[in-house]
Amino acid sequence: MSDIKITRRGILKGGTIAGAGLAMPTIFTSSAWAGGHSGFTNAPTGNTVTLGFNVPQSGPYADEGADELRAYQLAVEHLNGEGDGGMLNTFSSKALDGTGILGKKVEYVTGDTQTKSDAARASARSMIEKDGAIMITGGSSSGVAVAVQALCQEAGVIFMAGLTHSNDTTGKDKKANGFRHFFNSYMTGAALAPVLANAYGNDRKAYHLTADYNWGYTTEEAVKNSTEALGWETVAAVRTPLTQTDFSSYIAPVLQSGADVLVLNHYGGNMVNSLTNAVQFGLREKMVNDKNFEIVVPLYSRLMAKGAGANVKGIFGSTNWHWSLAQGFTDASGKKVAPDAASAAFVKSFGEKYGFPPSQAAHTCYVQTILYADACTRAKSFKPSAVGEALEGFRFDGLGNGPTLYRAEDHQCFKDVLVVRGKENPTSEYDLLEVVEITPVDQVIYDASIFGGELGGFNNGA
Amino acid sequence: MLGLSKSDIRIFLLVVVLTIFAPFILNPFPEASGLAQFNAGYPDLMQRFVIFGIFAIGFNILFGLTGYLSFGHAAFLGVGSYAAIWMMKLLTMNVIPGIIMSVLIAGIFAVAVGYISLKRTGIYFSILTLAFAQMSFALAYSVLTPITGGETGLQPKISDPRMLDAALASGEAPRANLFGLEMGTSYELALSGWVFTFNVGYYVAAIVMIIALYIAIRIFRSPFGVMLRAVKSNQQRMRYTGLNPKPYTLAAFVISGMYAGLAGGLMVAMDTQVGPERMFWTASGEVVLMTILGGTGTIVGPILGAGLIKYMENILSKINADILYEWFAMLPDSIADILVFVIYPFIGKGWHLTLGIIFMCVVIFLPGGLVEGGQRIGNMFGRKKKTEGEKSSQPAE
Amino acid sequence: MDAILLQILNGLDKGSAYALIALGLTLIFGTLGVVNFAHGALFMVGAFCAVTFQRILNISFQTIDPTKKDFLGNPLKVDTTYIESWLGPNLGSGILDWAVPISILFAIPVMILIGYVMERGLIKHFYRRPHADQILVTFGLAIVLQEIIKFFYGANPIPTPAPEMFAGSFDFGAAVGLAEDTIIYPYWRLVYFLFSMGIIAAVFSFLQFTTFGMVVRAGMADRETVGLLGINIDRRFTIMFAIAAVVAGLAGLMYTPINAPNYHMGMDFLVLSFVVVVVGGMGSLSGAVLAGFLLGILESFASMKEVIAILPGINQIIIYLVAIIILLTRPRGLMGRKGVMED
Amino acid sequence: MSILEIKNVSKRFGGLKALDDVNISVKENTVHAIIGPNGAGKSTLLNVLVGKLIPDEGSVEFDGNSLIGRKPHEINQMGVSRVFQTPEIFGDMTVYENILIPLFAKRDGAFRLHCIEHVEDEKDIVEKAKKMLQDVNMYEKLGMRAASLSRGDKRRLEMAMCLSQEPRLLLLDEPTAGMARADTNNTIDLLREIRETRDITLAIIEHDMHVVFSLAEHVTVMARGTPLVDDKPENIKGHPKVQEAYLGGHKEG
Repeated sequence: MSDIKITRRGILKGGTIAGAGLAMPTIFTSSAWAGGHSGFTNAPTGNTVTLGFNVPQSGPYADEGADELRAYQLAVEHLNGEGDGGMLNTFSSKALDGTGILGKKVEYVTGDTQTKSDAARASARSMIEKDGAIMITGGSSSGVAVAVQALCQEAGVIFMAGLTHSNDTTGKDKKANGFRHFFNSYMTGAALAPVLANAYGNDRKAYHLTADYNWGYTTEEAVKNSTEALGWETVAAVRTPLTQTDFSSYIAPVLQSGADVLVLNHYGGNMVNSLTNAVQFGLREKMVNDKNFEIVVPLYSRLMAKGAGANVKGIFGSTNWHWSLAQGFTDASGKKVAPDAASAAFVKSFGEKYGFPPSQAAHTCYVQTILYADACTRAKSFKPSAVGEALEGFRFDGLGNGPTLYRAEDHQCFKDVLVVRGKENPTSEYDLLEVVEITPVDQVIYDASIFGGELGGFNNGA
Repeated sequence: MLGLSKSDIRIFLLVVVLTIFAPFILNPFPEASGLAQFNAGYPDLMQRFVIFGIFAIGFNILFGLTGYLSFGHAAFLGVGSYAAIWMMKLLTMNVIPGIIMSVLIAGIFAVAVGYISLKRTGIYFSILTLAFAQMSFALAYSVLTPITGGETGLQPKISDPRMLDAALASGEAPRANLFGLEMGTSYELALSGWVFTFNVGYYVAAIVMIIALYIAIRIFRSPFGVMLRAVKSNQQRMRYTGLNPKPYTLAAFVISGMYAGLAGGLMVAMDTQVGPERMFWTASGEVVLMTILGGTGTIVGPILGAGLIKYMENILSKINADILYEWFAMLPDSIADILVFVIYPFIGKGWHLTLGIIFMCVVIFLPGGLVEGGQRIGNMFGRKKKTEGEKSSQPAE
Repeated sequence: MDAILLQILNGLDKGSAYALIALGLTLIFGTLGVVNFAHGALFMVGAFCAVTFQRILNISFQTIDPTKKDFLGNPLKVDTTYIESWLGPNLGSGILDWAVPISILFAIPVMILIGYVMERGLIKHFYRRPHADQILVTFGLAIVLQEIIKFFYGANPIPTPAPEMFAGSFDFGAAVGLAEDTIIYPYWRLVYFLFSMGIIAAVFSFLQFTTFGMVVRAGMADRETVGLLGINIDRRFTIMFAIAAVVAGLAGLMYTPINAPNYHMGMDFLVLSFVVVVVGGMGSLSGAVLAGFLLGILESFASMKEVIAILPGINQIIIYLVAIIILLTRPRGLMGRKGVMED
Repeated sequence: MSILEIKNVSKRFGGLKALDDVNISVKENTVHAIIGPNGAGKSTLLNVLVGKLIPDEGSVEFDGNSLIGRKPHEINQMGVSRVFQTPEIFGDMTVYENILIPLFAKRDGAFRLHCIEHVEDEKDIVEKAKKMLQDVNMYEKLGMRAASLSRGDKRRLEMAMCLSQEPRLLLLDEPTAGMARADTNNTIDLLREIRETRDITLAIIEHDMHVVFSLAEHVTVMARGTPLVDDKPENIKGHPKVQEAYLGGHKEG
């Protein structure tokens, strides 16, 4: 009965206190996951800090989740000073020194989101409640990102979104504790439209097929608005069910509508199937209005493009990042773009560890982890409000996308957007897309207030 | 006692004791040990155990007693959740109105779905319920987005009206509470290497589950329960005995729909968010599996089944290769590699595989579900007592 | 008018996939009385027979091409398949191109084996068990099959294109004298349609015109009596299960060029195929086929933008809505027999 | 005083006339047998009486109330019980529960949401059930699963279930079908005892002449959907029309 201690998981996990004897219960009335004396949820008190990597490990996005997980493991290695350091060497902020975060070794726990918001929240809660995770990151869809972000806000931990492209994540559903590095639908529209107009002309008639849920709506709207501003006409926009696998009945009427461009606002399995179906119908060999019929896929993912195989050849889309930046490329106007050193560092350390190049999901997850660690170090604290303030308005470079701003108003990163096209002559199964244009950030930036929503204040959980 | 027979009261008290001491029972391993991975005594999972327990108990009232296999029960869970979150958004973050409304709305929805679906029996009934649930899911995901929030679902927002609540202090977020006692509040007890968490939300949900279980036992043992089993046994004889099976099955359907709604409401109370995939057919299938896995028509079976599936989903899926290597750290590398190679496909992202194998093993070796397994173990130790009064319902002398 | 014709064509094609899956499911339902939740998994396994065959054909050796670079900047390793190097680029790549149709030869024995093992090893013991137990065990099996495939092939879809010859589409409109490009249809989908017609016809004539088929049909109607006649109905049912597995497998295999296969494609089809079977009526083969086409066509109509404009969301629910309406107006589906799976 | 009046009842199935202008009157507290060869329409008639079939024309009155258009459970609630050819009992429930159900149905009607009270707290029902089981010598089997009973016991159980509702009219569909002689005699004794100890009318559809002549106070002979003869058993035996009906059709019994 000597030694009365109030304790958190972190202490015991860290192993600093062997046995605390019989302890008195303590009542934390004010909030959910309060951490008592430390002033915020899951304050790390031992010599380690635990991050929660919450990615889809089962379900259709499992491969994407697996790639995210590889990137996280790589990031943890680099933070702990193992491996070649990757993009830490190119990162403009030099706060991180390879000794973990604030001198604490980085440990991590993993969970399966199943790409369902309930499962994702359950998994995130277990990381927070059971494993004492101080930050949650990952995910491969906007539904999950919004759900987990709201949870982290409530629990008082930082959420660093993984792959989520809907405007809502940092728009109407934004939360102070949530941060997104990935780009969004609006930026896709703004970046893609000029390239499309350039390649296909200004008097095109577009037919949209849109996945019937929030992300689809925002993407359709963004592409529609930006292309119409350049003179395109939208003939029709048809909503397709999420569970649809065969899109033939949606694609067959396209030719009759007089449209000469088909925009597929689909992602993942939907995208693979609708694109495959569209190509099967021979749409791309047709001439409509004396123009070659074209197909556009606003959001590309290399992993998914692989599923569509040869069907992606020549098809435009946008992406957050692509490994070929590491080698440099020639853009649409014939201008040579030099290799990006940061991307090269990342591709090298990822490729040497795993044997293939990283996906954009892997990239954004890696970057988010590094950014979080850097913010903690600069803030000299793990406290969410301090970390958040360090991220807000933070300008950085050397993480693969060029100069980037973490905007304070909505916690959205602003950086150049890549417009890519399916490669005609791929040299390997990873070499499916080629970058045709880097749309400068000025063209894709927007006013933070246009999507509504309320950031609220930081929640530290105590 | 409590109007229950001796064997029932034993089971009931056992469940009550297990529920009260769950924070201890589910955390058997010291925090710092490698086996702590298997601890399940944290608030979220404990809450899920009891909530899905309620869902399965309710489902069992329909399926276990009347034999009608509904493949759309998740719809009621979802509808209950939406009702609860709207009460929280519009009225108050106090969970009581939300829970009451979730039961009511789910009940009304169940009357409508049940009235139509019960016009058919057997697999035709199953497909009708499935069709209703899938329509609810598809519409909630897409065209009903203004009401349901679509893919991203609904969460309480700072800007919600909450007409009964006082305005929030700035920087405060709306939190679910019971007359000011927040669901997320936890008490912690550290005993040498162990940490036990006592969570308000869990105990609220646990009390609701105990009440729900008590009502279910009463229903099982009531004349109404006998009639429901008669529906399963022989509808022809029932009709010629002057009984109308329709209202009985409809009543059972609505009661079990209300249980599902209650579970949905509690889910929102514990974790303030709703997404439409809660109504997807796999969610309906899950409660069917929970019930069969535990033991159809038994009192505690569905709770056990729910517990096992949720345990697998939340614990097994979190074990990754690094953790395995940590466990086998004391072994030589080559042996550790082999062990990890053998075990790895069954854990982490392979947790579904283990689940599938367990389904098959249980149904092959324990036709009566986990409850039968429990009985066999009980018999092995020479206990003549019937753990489950169900199959040998004797009049109390 | 063109639009409607087009959607009928679409519906027939979609329906042929539904009908084929439902046919296999009904064979198992009708002959064995087993609710087989693993049927979708059989469809998926069939599709992965094509993938596996393609992989086998694509076994290759690597040569280094110093003129090109891989993603790390090292000299690029180029894969050349043994087939191409043995048989020459023409014949070799021709065989690779035709991988999907050729894999039928590979898939049939595999599916027969899987069907046989499944029935003898597992399903057999569940004939007299409640439907609930059958659901649990077959669902468990479906998960296991799925996870095994995922373990080896990952979760992403795998492209399995049709032979070059069938790429592109056929202009029906021009063929029947309408304006060009009004009604176009991909060649491979026509192949799929004809293929399923062939399979359906084969199954029906097998049951109709062979003595084996007659015994099985009699067994579907009254198992015990046929058993009393001293006919070994069990062995025949095993064969029927294998046939159903082959039908499901081939349906999946031929479907791969239409949609790239992934490990959960079976689950995506499972619910739908149950709806088709039940709408057709339990135990009725022709009902299953009819319902498959009916639902395919109605689904196609519901996806027209003119229809969605009037009834938003109708394309999301059409199948289920039709199922409800049919089951309420016709108690046992379109052609169901009394007393089958009604308790 | 007749308890059951069947007047001008006809029923067609497609082209087949199963019942053709049937008129039968069953007197209260008697045993009335309806006999006839296969296809005479006996079962159709029975199904009309219990509400399973609705006749095309004609009327059926029980105790002055029409039965036409009523559902089986409503007709049962009026006091008509039915024993099936193969016993219809609640197979996967206990013998005891099998007896409880009709008792509850009698007291609570066709539906009652009686879901909180424990069965055992219904003292009077429990008592009646046990007494009934004692009456039919099945008390020691009360915990057994009904499906595991012998055929004879199933029959007795079904009879007990019907009788526990104290029906005014008990319809029996070939109660001795497929029974050995000894069992048949036991059944005859049981039925006789029932008739003698209670205020009840029995209507029996039967093939077995031995049963008919040992029990019936009144016999209707049917053939091809119509009653041929309606008389006391002793007058039936040598009746030419009956001989003709049986010889012309199948010789049975």
